[in-house]
Amino acid sequence: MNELQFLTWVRGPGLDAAVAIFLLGTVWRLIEIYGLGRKKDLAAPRLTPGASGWHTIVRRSVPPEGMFKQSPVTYVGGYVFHIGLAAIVFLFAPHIKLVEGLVGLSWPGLPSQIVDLVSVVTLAAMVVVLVDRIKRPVKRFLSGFEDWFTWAVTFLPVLTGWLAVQHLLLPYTTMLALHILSVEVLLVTLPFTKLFHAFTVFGSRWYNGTVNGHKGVPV
Amino acid sequence: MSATLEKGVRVLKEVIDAPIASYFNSCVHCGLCAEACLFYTETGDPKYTPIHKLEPLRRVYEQEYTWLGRLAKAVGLAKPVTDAELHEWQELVYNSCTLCGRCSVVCPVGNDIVYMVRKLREGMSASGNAPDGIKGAANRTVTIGSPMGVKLPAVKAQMKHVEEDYGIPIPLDAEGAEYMVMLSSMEIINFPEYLGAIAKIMRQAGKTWTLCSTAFEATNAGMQIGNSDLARVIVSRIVDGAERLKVKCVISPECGHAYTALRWEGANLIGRPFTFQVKHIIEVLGEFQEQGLLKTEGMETDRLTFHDPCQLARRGGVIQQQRRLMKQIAADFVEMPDAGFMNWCCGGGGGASAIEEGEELRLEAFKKKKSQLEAVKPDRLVTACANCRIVLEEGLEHYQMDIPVIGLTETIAEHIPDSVDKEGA
Amino acid sequence: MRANRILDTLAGQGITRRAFLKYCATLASLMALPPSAGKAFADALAKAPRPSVIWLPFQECTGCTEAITRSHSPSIEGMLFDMISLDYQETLMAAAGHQAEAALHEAIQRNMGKYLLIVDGSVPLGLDGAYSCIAGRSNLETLKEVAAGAAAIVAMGSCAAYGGLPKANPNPTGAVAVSDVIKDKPIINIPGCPPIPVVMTGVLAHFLTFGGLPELDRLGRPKAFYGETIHDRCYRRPFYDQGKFAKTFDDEGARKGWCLFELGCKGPVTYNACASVKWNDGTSWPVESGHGCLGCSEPDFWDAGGFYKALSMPARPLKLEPAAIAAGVVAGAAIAASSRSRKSAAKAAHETTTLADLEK
Amino acid sequence: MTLPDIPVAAATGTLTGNARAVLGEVATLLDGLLRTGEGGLIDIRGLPMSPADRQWLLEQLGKGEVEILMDIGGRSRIVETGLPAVWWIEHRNEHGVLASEFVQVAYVPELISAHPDDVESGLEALRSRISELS
Repeated sequence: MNELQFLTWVRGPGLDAAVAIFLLGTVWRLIEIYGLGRKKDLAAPRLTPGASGWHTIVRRSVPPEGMFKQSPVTYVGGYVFHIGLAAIVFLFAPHIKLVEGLVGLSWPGLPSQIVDLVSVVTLAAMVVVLVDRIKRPVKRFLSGFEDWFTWAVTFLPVLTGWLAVQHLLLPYTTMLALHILSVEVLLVTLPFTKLFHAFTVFGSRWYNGTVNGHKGVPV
Repeated sequence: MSATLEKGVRVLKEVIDAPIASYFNSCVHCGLCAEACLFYTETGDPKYTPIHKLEPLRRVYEQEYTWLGRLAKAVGLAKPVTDAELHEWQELVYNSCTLCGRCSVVCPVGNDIVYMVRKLREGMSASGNAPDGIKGAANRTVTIGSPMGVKLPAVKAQMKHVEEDYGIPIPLDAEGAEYMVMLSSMEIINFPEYLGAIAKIMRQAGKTWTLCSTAFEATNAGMQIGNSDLARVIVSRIVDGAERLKVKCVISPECGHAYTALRWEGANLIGRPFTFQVKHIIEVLGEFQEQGLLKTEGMETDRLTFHDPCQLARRGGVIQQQRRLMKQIAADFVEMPDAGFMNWCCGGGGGASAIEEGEELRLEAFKKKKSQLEAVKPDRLVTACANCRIVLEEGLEHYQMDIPVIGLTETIAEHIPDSVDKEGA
Repeated sequence: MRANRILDTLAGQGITRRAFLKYCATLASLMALPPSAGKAFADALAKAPRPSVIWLPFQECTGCTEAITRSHSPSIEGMLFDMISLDYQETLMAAAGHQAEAALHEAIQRNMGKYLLIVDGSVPLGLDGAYSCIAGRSNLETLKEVAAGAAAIVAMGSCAAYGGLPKANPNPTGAVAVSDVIKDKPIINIPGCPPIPVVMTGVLAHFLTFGGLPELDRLGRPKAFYGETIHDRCYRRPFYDQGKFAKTFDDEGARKGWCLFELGCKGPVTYNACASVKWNDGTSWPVESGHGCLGCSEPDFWDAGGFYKALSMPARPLKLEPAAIAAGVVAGAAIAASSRSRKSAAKAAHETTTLADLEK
Repeated sequence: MTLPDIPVAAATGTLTGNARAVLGEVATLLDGLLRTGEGGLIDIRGLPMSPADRQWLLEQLGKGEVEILMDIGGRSRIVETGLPAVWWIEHRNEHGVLASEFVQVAYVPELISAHPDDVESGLEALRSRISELS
């Protein structure tokens, strides 16, 4: 298989299979998780402005009072790499083109130099959070294979994408194919690892906000 | 698998629901919950990371309620939960967790960790892995009626003393009263001034109220140990009493978990909504204050600060009332760092104070409170939870800090004028 | 045509030393060699003898031959024919039939082991090679025979280099590249559909000057011409970097000459020199004329997901997704139902905890 | 209709900074020429420059006193820039299309000077002409 055939495979059958597994896994896991259901809360609710699941979905993106200084690396690193990932995934023109090719939706992107800069910053932030995971006793204590694995699976698409655009290390065609392949690995992995928090984070925040909002506590 | 373990796991299977499934799938091991937990911040031991305390629950969830987990279990790749493990986890689930809920409000993915600890305790208690201290308290509450073994005659004796001291009659079993006042046995034994304070406050506000002979004890060791069956037995007495006396509102005493047990868990335990309201005494005082029914004279002049009981503030949503009340009677009221919603636990909530073997750890964790107090150097410390009060006193004594701890309700009552005529009760 | 010094041959056609120097400087520039290499070319070529070249056409369209001959003298590519002794080329030679066959065999005999073999067209292997025969012999037989005496082989065009259009899915003739048949000779691939004529000249100049093959990439292509992508050298690259793309072939972006990436340009994955050398005597090239690169110098470019699909788009429509979602719903519903029944069973089996149960 | 008539053309683009780098290279080569007598050649088309870059470079170098035109397989033009010993060389093919373009740093571009071999054959031709005349 030559580079172009490899690229054509990852853009064709490989992408099809990866997206299929991703969708299958996501639908299955969402039903598996939320199908468990929960009991209705019979206690009389206390209504307080700002205390609801929806509020918590938004509010929990901001560090609670006093927490930022407890672990600034976790917060700053986390913000930078999540926002960076979102910007790269959704605002890089070729990625928008991919979404358009898949579902027909399109929107304006960012100039590639900016995406380039964001990629470098994102990679740096991911390295920082990895080092923090190694060095900070709590994180190291909590970490298992899955934590290291999912870090790598998230890091590689950004790295290969950046290398491909910069024409570094390998010919562009090969690097682009590796980039798409690494994204496919990410897609296949996502529903079955802690990366699934990309979906469940909304459910979790909503439940937390709703349970506590019932008590009138804006968490 | 032993019979008790089997029972414990079965109970966990009963209580695992969609929120728990969502929470476990959301955790990214960021470790921020540890930074919110005083047992970690004061010891630096990563095993006290809140999410780690739920390890057995997580595995039961995965092995029972996910395809991949069931597959792993079927081929022998999953590590089953064992009795020895649950026993080992006792320290993490009870001794080092006060259900303070700080972890639940900092988790960036929104995991309600304390909700899960509460559920894990169901399985722990059903499998016989609850600490002896709380078991004893639960035993006494169910068999005698209160965790400290207080019976009705003791209450009646207390009532008599108060009636004599304050010259105000204490109603018992007064049908149709607006408020039914609950007590905690700490208040009956250690802080009798609470009952007198209630009498003065109610007289001034012109409200009808009563004690209940079949339900005077508000604390619920069944909830602390994490067993809904026992908690239901205890809460049912209060429901029966309130419904028998046809009261409009049941007032939870200055006790954090009693409030949670009655206000938020009660209806769910008995499986139907209450026919009466439940309010914490601080909420009631807050309403009286707003309605102009709480008139005080004079101010405390020494420096006072307020310790928010977790179950009242962060877990109960009563945060501003106590501050307004403090300002009415204290000229020099100062706030500790993190006070209010993010206040640090005294270290003895959620039943932890009943665990003898947890005392050393509890005192270690108290350093957090110590540093909070050192930041504002108060003359006296006010709170609204009898359990906090005991734990604070123990801690302060251990660290040789001379700061008296007082209850907010009786402190306010001290400022209510004694004249009966003006109030027209 | 006897082999003699190239410069003498050129002089005979009125080409002076200065014209030759100018030609060599331009050639070195096109090959992205240091400017000083122009002089090295000139010095070496002036002394080098003209090599014998045999050109075999197989399963092809003659487009490659057209591309080279149409750019004939007086352009520099035309000098190719002055630098070599082209002893066999079916399309160009006057001889036909048995006479032509005789010329071929004579050339082979006379220059055994020294001649350069140029092949255009793929080699069909289906039906024992019967899909393409010349003089009653299959291309496969001819190739094996002629290659045996060659010093080196130049696979001219994408068909000879990779199998070409004939190899397009489903490849009815069993077409393969020259390199799939011949394993024991040095092979230079000059892919393109057609290839850029000057690449041929450059390779020949290199062969004559330095006596060997130029540096080749992984696909056997001279790095001098195939070292960078179309995208790297494209004058529209700044628009790509700014995120300015033509969305259709007649929109404002297309008129302003914005990047054609979204219209399916394969420039980023295509290694060729079009952007710097251009076509038709440097007149223009596909992207300059408003059409994206097809990627014709890459293997299997016709099966690479469509000419008008952006590289970042799926190469073919996704097919498995509806079934995957349905399977996900079924799997999810099955496990959820199973979980709920397990939970109900646990509830049904609930024994009310008594104080005694708190003990083990 | 000719190519410029087609209303599709890329904007001439903006300055990329590459032309600036050429100026630095020219300075280095000039310095070398003064110290060792050896100049050098810069291949303009080998650099990724926009039309605006090229124009800018031409303006910076300026125009000198010498302009040499050669008709050798298409027109070639060798122009001295405003900087002595810096030459702009354009080679066109017989259609007049630009084939290659260089900046040369030399006292005299070598393409102009005659080759000894050619001088020799010229001398031979002259001698035989003289002998024919006598």
